[in-house]
Amino acid sequence: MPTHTTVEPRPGDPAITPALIAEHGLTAEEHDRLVAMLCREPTFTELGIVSALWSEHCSYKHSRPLLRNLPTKAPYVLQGPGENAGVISIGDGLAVAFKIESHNHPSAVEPYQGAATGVGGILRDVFTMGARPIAMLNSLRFGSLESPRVRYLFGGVVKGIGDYGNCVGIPTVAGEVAFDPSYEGNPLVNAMCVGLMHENELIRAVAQGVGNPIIAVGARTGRDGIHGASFASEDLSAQSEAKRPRVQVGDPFTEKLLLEASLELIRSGAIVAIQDMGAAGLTSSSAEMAARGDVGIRIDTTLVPTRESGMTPYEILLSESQERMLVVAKRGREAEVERILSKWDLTTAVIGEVIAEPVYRVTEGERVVAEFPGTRLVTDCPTYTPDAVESAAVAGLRLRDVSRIAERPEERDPAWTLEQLLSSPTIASKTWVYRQYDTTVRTNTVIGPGGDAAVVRVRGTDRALALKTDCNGRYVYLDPRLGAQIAVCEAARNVACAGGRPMAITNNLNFGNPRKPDVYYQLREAVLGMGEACTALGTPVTGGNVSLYNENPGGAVYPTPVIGMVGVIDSLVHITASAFQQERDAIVLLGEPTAELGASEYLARIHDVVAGAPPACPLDRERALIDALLEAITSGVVRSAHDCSDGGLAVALAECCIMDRGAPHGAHVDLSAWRTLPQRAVLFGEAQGRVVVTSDSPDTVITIAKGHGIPARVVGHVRGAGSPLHITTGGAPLEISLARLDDAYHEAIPRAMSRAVASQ
Amino acid sequence: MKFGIVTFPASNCDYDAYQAVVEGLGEDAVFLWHKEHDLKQSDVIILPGGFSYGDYLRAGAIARFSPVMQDVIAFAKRGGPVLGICNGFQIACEAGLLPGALLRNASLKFVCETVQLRVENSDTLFTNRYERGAIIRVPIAHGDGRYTASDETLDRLEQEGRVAFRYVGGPADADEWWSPNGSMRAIGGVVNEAGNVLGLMPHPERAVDPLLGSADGLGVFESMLARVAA
Amino acid sequence: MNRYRVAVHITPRRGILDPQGRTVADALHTLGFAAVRDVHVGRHIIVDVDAADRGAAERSTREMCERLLANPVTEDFEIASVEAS
Amino acid sequence: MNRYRVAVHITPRRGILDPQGRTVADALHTLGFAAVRDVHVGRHIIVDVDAADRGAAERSTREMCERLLANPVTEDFEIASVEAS
Ligand SMILES: Nc1ncnc2c1ncn2[C@@H]1O[C@H](COP(=O)(O)OP(=O)(O)O)[C@@H](O)[C@H]1O
Ligand SMILES: [Mg+2]
Repeated sequence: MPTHTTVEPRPGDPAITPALIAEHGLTAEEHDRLVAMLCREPTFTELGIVSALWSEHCSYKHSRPLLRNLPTKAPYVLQGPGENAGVISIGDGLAVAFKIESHNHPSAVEPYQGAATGVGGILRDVFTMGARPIAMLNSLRFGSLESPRVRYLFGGVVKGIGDYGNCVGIPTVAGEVAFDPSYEGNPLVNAMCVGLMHENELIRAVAQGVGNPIIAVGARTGRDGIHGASFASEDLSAQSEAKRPRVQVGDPFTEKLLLEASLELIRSGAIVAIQDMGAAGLTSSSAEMAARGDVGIRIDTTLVPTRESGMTPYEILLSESQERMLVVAKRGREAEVERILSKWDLTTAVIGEVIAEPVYRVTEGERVVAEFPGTRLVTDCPTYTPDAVESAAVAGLRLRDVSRIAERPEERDPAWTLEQLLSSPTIASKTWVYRQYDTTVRTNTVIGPGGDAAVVRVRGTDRALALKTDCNGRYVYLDPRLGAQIAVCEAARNVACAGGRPMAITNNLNFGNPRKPDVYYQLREAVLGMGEACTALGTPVTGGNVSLYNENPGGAVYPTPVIGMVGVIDSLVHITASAFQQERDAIVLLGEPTAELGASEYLARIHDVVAGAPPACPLDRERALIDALLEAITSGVVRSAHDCSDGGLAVALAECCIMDRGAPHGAHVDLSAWRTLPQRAVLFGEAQGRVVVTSDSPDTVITIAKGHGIPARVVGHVRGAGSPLHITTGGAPLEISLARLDDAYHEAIPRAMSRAVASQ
Repeated sequence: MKFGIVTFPASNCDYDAYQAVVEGLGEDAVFLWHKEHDLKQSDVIILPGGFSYGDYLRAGAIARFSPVMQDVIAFAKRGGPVLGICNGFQIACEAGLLPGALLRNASLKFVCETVQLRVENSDTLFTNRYERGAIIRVPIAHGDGRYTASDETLDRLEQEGRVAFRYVGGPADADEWWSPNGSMRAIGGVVNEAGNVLGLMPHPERAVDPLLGSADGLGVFESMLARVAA
Repeated sequence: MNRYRVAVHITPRRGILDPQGRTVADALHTLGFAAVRDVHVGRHIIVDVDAADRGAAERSTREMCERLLANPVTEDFEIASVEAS
Repeated sequence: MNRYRVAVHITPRRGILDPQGRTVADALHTLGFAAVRDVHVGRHIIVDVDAADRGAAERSTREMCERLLANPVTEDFEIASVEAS
């Protein structure tokens, strides 16, 4: 048994008082737990370490018990949750590493740097697994574009994502953006990275081998992002307080060098493990690597290269300076490591080693400033299962009968309604966004942003990856369990529309304060719903991220469990576009309209109503739909496929007409088969499980669909660019020129963004 | 024929150029490291796209002082063919291999899309496999692509047939000048006086495979092959 | 109303990483300027503005800096000069 | 050797389109600063350099501008100040 060492307080550090403990976010019970672990009071440095590692961000203390419910296994899953990124095998000895990460709070303060550093962090999570990043995605939520501050945040976030990814040279190929007042003041910025590697290059961040040196690599450590509180002490004077910047600045140039150097290091075989110094910096990276390897380590903070003089161990351990990595090298091969890093002009320093003694020990020169027994620092952190109670107000909203909401007079012309929906910023084209992203670098992007999923080919094979992020926060708000199921199904449907077999997901749980029972209820139900959908679709969860406390003065944001889906397209010939391709092709609808209107964009945009139950989403039917669609695609009878989501069937059809601005098509559609349903539900209801397919062999498509028990019927034909979109239903026909559709869909966001921004 | 592709710190289209040469064209390519004075007997040098030195200060400003650039400049002065793509164009301008400068896009935004280019001169080392006036589709992806030079310089470039490519495809007319970045006279690519250095903002190396939407960029590489190998 | 030319300096806030400054300093060293200790790259903005007097010109430019010209989180600004023009 | 802080202004050459200046001016108008007539955006570079005296600090910074900091094709530079630090 390890003996419990005494660690003398470091001269100049503040005394441990209840106030200081509280400022570090530790509850009284957590403090007792810490004292029990140490068999003494912690030092100031130890308190800092624990406050970081037991923070929600690092410890998942409110979500870990829930996450155990998620399906994580499949024969092709090489690495599930727990590592820097999940990894799946895609055959031919190749594997894909992928992970999503949030940077919501930093982006609320400084949108450009907050988003940029989010991209930087997720890139590092992927390349430290040994994978070369090949694609980036994102998922963004903002308040209303009517607000100049929101325009400032939106513009800054998009530029931050673009500038960072573009510089590193990774194409940003897909994503989603939605706008809703619930995100006012607390935008969501989630970034996902996908990397490719040979299976045998997979490296895990597990420290091993007594005597192996621990090396800090990359940017010098500054005082950025040290959370702690505003305590007075000699070292942490008001002056150093002022020097402590509130935001971290990203340096994509250094990141690119780190990327190349890390991959070269991993391939050299000279290292045992490598990990990003992300949240809680050196502390969490070193403690986590030690815990995974069940080894002891020793770190001397005086050996860490710093940007400023006079940094204390506390500051060095907790700094969140960007573009830094921690490497465990093989003893005796330090020179090789050093040579590779200096080739890429990166700073390196040996700052410690793996030790036989089972302790986590930090010294400042000779003086021990922190010491924890074994790996208990990581393994002993508390978990909580708070009360969960659904908000009565939300339950009431869900039960509201929205079919009784009277139509507005303008709706007598359904073209007006369609135009309103297409120009809703949540639905409108996001070209304004992704035109700022390099989508074609690395020359593998077969389908970039603009359709359903993005498609990135895998060089040297006949395969490609289909990728998409998705979540409708309004659905999750009104029914967390169902909403999360729909998020998974929508992502899978998007992937399948491109021709991809959905394989696995990563996810980002963006929720409010979990100590509020209604928020914890949302979290619990959403995790359960996500797990159920993943089980039904056979897409295990290989990792993810939890971002809680997303609140603004008006309450929590919509619960937003963003799904990042990876699918595999087995042959390049099966890559399928979303837009209409060819005049005279038959338009086939897989699945059927229903009378459902609840939780729709239609109600929100046209009636300013957020209520009703989200559309039903039977999981077996979703699975059958995907199977049917993929069978049709692999049979070679599908020319285009686009799923119905926000705005319903009319919006999906309109998008098929005009999403490809260079090659628009008209269409003639007859939906009178469903004339018994309310017309607005047929056109704008968001019934799940539907895909608009075009084909020159509609009979084959229909036969395949029926074979899977999926209703299918020919609803119209594709016309030329001179024809309008014409839809007959039971009621007033909808006819609208392509020019009007184009203007509504493509100009809405540029128009909104041409108005002034304000940073205050 | 051997293409030497320079890797500067934070070049990121070096690999794409390599693939275009090796897979698209079927020729040899080697990477040249920015710290070394070694062109490895390359017949042609490519300065690829990317963000050398983070594009800090000005795109291409720092890269031009890389050790390898001294050799590239000497190679160009001896008449060796040099192709500068995107960041490579910026570096070539900063190094004085080409006239003018590439400033921040007029929109102040990075712009990524596929544009149409008109081949303005099909007699150059880099364009001889195109028809004069041909319109090709090639991706762009840059934040600093606004070609700028004095009026005298621009007049001279036009008189000497040194404008290799122009952006066209205005909303009304496919043949109309239309610059996505605010370039003066919609210039997308220029050659030097001796005709052996081409700089262009669009990425021909990203347009060598119909699967990705266009193979129109291959002509640039084929043109070089036709002249240099001959 | 008179016309004034106000010059503003906007600089990265101290303590915040300035990768651009560092990279330029490194480049200057490589070029042989060994005596360079540090470099910071900021913006120099010239605003031509009509105002009743110098003081008003300065006050209004200061407000422009606070609301738009400078990033309040990462940058500091300073009114470098106000000249009648 | 003494330490000097040299400030350099780098401005777009007159006659060259300055979209950044124009965009900033437009944005200021939209924010209600109607009295703004014109805006120009350049770079403000601070170089901390060791030199024997002010003159030497200035000369060496001038050389840095000529070789790296300013683009001779499109930009003008000016040494704005040299201060002992
Ligand atoms: N932030 C973004 N970054 C990149 N691409 C985006 C972004 N937002 C939307 N897109 C792209 O725009 C298209 C439409 O997105 P979305 O409306 O989310 O599609 P869907 O309804 O099929 O989920 C997709 O191709 C998507 O990848
Ligand atoms: Mg879709």
